[in-house]
Amino acid sequence: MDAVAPARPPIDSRPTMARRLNDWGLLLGVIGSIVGFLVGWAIGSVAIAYSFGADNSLGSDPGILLGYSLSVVGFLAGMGFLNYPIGRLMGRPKASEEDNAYLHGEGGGISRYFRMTTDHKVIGLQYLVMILAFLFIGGLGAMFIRAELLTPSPTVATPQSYLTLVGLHSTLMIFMASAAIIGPFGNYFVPIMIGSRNMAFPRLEALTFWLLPPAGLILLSTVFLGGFTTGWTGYAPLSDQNVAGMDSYLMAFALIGLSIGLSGLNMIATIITKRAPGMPLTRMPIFVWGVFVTSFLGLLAAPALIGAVLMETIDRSFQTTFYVPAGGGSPFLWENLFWFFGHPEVYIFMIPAFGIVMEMLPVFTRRPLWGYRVSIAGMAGIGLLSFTVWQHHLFVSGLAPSLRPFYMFSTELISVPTGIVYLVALGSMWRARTRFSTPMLYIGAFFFNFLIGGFTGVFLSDVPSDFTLHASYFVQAHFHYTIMGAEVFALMAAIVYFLPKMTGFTMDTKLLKFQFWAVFLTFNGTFISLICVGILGMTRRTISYASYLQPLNVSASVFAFGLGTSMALFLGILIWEAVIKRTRAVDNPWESLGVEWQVPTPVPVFNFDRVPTAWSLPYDYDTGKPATDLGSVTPALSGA
Amino acid sequence: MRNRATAIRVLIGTWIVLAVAGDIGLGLAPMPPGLASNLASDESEVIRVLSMAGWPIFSGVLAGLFFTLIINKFAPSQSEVTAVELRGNSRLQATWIVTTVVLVLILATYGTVELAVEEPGGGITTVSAALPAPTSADQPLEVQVIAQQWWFTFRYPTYGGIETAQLVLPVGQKIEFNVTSLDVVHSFNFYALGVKADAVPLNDNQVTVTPTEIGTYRVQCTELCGLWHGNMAENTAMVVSQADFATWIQQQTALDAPVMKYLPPYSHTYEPDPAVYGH
Amino acid sequence: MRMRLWVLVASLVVAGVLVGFFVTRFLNPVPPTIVATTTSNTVQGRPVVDFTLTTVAAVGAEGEGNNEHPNWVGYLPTTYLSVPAGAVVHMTIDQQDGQTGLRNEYFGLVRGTVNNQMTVNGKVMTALDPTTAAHTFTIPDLGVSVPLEGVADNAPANAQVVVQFDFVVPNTPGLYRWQCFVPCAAGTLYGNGGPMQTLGYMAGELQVG
Amino acid sequence: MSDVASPTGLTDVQDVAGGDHTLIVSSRLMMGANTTLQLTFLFTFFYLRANNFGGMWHPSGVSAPPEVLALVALLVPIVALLALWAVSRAIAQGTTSINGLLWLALAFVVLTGAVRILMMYQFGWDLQNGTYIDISTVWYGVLLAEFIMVGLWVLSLVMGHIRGTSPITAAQARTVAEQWSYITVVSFAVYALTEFVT
Repeated sequence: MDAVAPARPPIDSRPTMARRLNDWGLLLGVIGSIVGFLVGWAIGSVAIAYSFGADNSLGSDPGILLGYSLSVVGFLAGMGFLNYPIGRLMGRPKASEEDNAYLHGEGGGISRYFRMTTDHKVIGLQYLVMILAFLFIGGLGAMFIRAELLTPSPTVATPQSYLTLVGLHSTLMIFMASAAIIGPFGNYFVPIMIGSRNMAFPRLEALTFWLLPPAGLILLSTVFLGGFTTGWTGYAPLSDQNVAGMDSYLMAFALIGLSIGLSGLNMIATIITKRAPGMPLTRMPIFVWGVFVTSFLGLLAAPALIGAVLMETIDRSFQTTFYVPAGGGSPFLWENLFWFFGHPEVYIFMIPAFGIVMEMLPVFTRRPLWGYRVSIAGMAGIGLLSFTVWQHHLFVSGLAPSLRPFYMFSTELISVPTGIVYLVALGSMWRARTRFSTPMLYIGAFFFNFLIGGFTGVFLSDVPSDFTLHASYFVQAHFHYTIMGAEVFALMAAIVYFLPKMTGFTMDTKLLKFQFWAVFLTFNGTFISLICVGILGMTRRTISYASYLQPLNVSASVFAFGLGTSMALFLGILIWEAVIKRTRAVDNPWESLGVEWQVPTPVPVFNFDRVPTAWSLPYDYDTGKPATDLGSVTPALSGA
Repeated sequence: MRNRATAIRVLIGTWIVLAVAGDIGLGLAPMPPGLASNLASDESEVIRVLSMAGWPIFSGVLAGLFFTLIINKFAPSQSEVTAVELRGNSRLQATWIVTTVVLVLILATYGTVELAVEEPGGGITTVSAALPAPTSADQPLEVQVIAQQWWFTFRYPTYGGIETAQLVLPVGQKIEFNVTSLDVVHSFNFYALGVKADAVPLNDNQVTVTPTEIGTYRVQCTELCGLWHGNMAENTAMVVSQADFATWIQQQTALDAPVMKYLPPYSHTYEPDPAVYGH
Repeated sequence: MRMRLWVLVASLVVAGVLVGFFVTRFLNPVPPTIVATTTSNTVQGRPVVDFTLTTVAAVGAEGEGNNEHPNWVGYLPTTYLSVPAGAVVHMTIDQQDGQTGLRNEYFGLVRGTVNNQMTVNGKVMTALDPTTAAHTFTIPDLGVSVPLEGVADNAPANAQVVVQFDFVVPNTPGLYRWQCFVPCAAGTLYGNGGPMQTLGYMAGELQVG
Repeated sequence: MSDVASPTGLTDVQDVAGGDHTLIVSSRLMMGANTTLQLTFLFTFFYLRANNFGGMWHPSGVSAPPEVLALVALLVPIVALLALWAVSRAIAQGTTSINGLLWLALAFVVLTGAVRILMMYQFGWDLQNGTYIDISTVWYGVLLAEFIMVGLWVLSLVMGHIRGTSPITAAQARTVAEQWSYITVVSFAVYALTEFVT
């Protein structure tokens, strides 16, 4: 199966002590995290009891926060992330090439998916699993929310747990969305697409993934600390008021911010310095461009979040008053800092989705990507503008009314580079004999949903209409159309499209086509109902609502249950076909010209035995010329 | 080829029909939030204009997208396309970008004009003492909205600064809401009047509006403010005639008599008394 | 294949257990509800029911609701009350907490009770000096709001203020939230945290009918 | 770009080694991210100062930080900075005997951490006494953390070089010097801000 002879002779199989520990890393990590939490919790509580004499110091914020921090450190230490830095600090000799290769997953079987591995392909699959876990746990929350909103007064949940439910759903989904495309597919395919044998910082890449599981668990652990009632925006000073459950939110969000920033750094460094000779920036696949732009957003936006969260934790732990008006602080400070991160964040969701959709489109239209350069300009423009619009979240906050025209204008300006994406899609499909394979269906739905998302955005960017629609279900439906309707549909398309390459198995069955129509119709049914509810004045995050809104809410709920079922069906097909039944996929089922489809399946541990230096764009479907020539290892390209 | 041309004509025809029909519908349909105040009718007008402007573009893009996807099934194009054409067309791209920019400019100018015509809110003013009752309808009647976890109360500085739990407004009278909060961030939303203003502690958020329809309405909190956020809504806000308003004010003054001596002097923001509330 | 199937089934079971735990223990914990003691006498044909609540600075272990926070201020025995529809509720509150002071002085006014008045230690009052308030008993949707005077600092140990008032609940069944409007932990901001935002301490629900 | 010829004339290469280039690029990127963080605190500083609700920006007139110690805490990193640049210069010129310089740099790096910890200890501020104190404390804390992180990097480089396991390369010396200078400059700016813009 493995057509490529590794660049070095294979490593000896005698496991050293280090490798044994590495194999048991996950277990050690769990132990380390528990120990770390207890130690930090004890230290923090004792310190608090000593300095403030708080009688309930066991539930005190410093104790919880220190416990969380040390548990993360303990987890990473157990996973073996500290071996390298400590070794360098003590000036130990660098690890042997064999140990590095082992760490890279060479020779490791299934077990390398459950330990710290520096192989970007393993990390991509780990990301995929984690993303799906976040997606479906958060989706379960959505089901509970819709069940609650069947009636105008509390039934399924108490007001308290309902708000925590909303917070968990939204925050988990934000975690999911901020890595949904760039995590699995960026990590897996960017090095292959640019002809590199690995990432610039493989250990850092592993770290950015292994920060996610602690973040998710810490966030979920809020139910043991009384939950938090602020939703995912965590507005101060309500967050100052909350019980210790708030600390879970802050800690988890800080970890995610760290992960976003570090993966951005890693991606940029990889794309700039690890491209194969013969691949200038202007010959990179469009998806790599999307990841490139996104990484800058992540790198430059995440620090703002980390700073804001840091001040909030200090507010809670030591009663400083950054966000407390009575103490000289200001709630507007949090709103500004948070949305300065928060708006680039939503384009951290979207730009990789644009990229991967434009990457897949030519394969199904059998046409070159129409307007490669202008689409790059479009994504870069979105990235630049996204830093200048954050106050459109604050139109009704009473903050700086004189600035509203500017933010209205900059917000509406973003529709120009976004429109370019549609132009490119139209151009690529024009006069093309499009193949309606399953991924193409999801791509069509992507453009349909995002069009609605964009046009609802116009109403929100215009200040007078925003006064009616702000903080209503209209907003909620708007960003569900962009994030779920566009990004998650792109995610599903990408899973169906890339699964044969990532696992060697296919999930493309007749049932999947049915699943597409089910998810498409129920999704639109749900959120069109919610658009109407919002226009009629239903506000977000309320467990009780005016009774005249009940019929629309019931329809939204019923459609939402259908949506949940069809999403579960997607997961079911994925697990059944790819994990249980293991339906073998043919090589290059979509007859793509991309280099990622020419390397053998499964991809060799170091991708290429020798990196080709002659590259062109992988979209020459008129000439059928592949992106590059891998020589003998290239399997003959069927069709095209 | 001919059959493709027909298809394109059919497409354009359908699109025109769709756009016109849709716009007529949008033009006639009642638009939220209704006409209960000058602000509300202004906002519903904006929503109407935006949707009427947006619908043709929306349906056009959609029709174009799916036309390109479908037509080649039954009417494949025979014309030869050069490799260059396949990879882009700078003139077309430029036209598209210019068009969208122009659309955005029109949109932004329209919104800005709307803002200039009717500034719906925001801004912090200096603290003012109790005001004399307004003598004319266009002289604003100041009403303070005090948000606290988890109820709105209202103060009428022009009537001795009485505080009430129910919001009652005289019809046809220009109202100046001064929205503030005592603890966390709330948002005061009088949907029918098209009023939405965040209530931020130690901040005074002003909205000016003239209610035009007598009726009973709902006010609610639209910014997540904690446990009872979902219940922080009143269905008892009323817009009444001037006469009814006068009698209501008298009743409230009588009801408030016992507590008046305890109420703080009217102010646009209320700082907590550090002597009582240190933290 | 079989092994993989078993793994799948096992993980599904684990997921189900976790979800079940979440739903039963966190999502909707069924709170203990105390029912009003009905009396024989009626007012204008309406049945009169009695309630006796106690407000304490720290619920200790007695908090029937959830005594995870024994040092939190709260109403005892619990804050989930149930009365028959259309009844006249004769409420007696033994107020044992100290004086905190109202954030919004307006809540010093007695509203929505019979004759808009209350009886404090046998003395009829229509308003309370906001600085002496410890808590309020307020049902916003019924317009009922009664300030509860706090025990003076110089008062002898285990002294208490007995507040009594009557209010009428609607004839139609319904669920009404009630709460306290005094930031009765420390400070305007943190005072509205913890107990004020946790059902069973300073927040509760009144089931009518 | 339909037909491409290989620029090198080769048809393929063994590997793409990012190496020094990667290190330098990512160090610059790190500075970019760090700049956003510093701008966040700068924004906070001026926002709270302009906000000054209830005169709670700077109620107690404490001037921070204690002058003498603060000046020392500014000068010590400069010595480390000069030493680091000297190291990078020496390596660039191919000098091999740089252990003395390395020890010097390491000593002053450690001293920097010590002095700044002592300074923050000397503040003796009541955190609940105004937002000026809050933001200053957080900012000095973050700077301290960054000094420590770069300091650990210096330590690892020195250890690797002294023990001969991984001799320090020109790129490493240069990037670490750049990072240290960046933080030093920021610390000057923060000092000026907290000292004169109270």
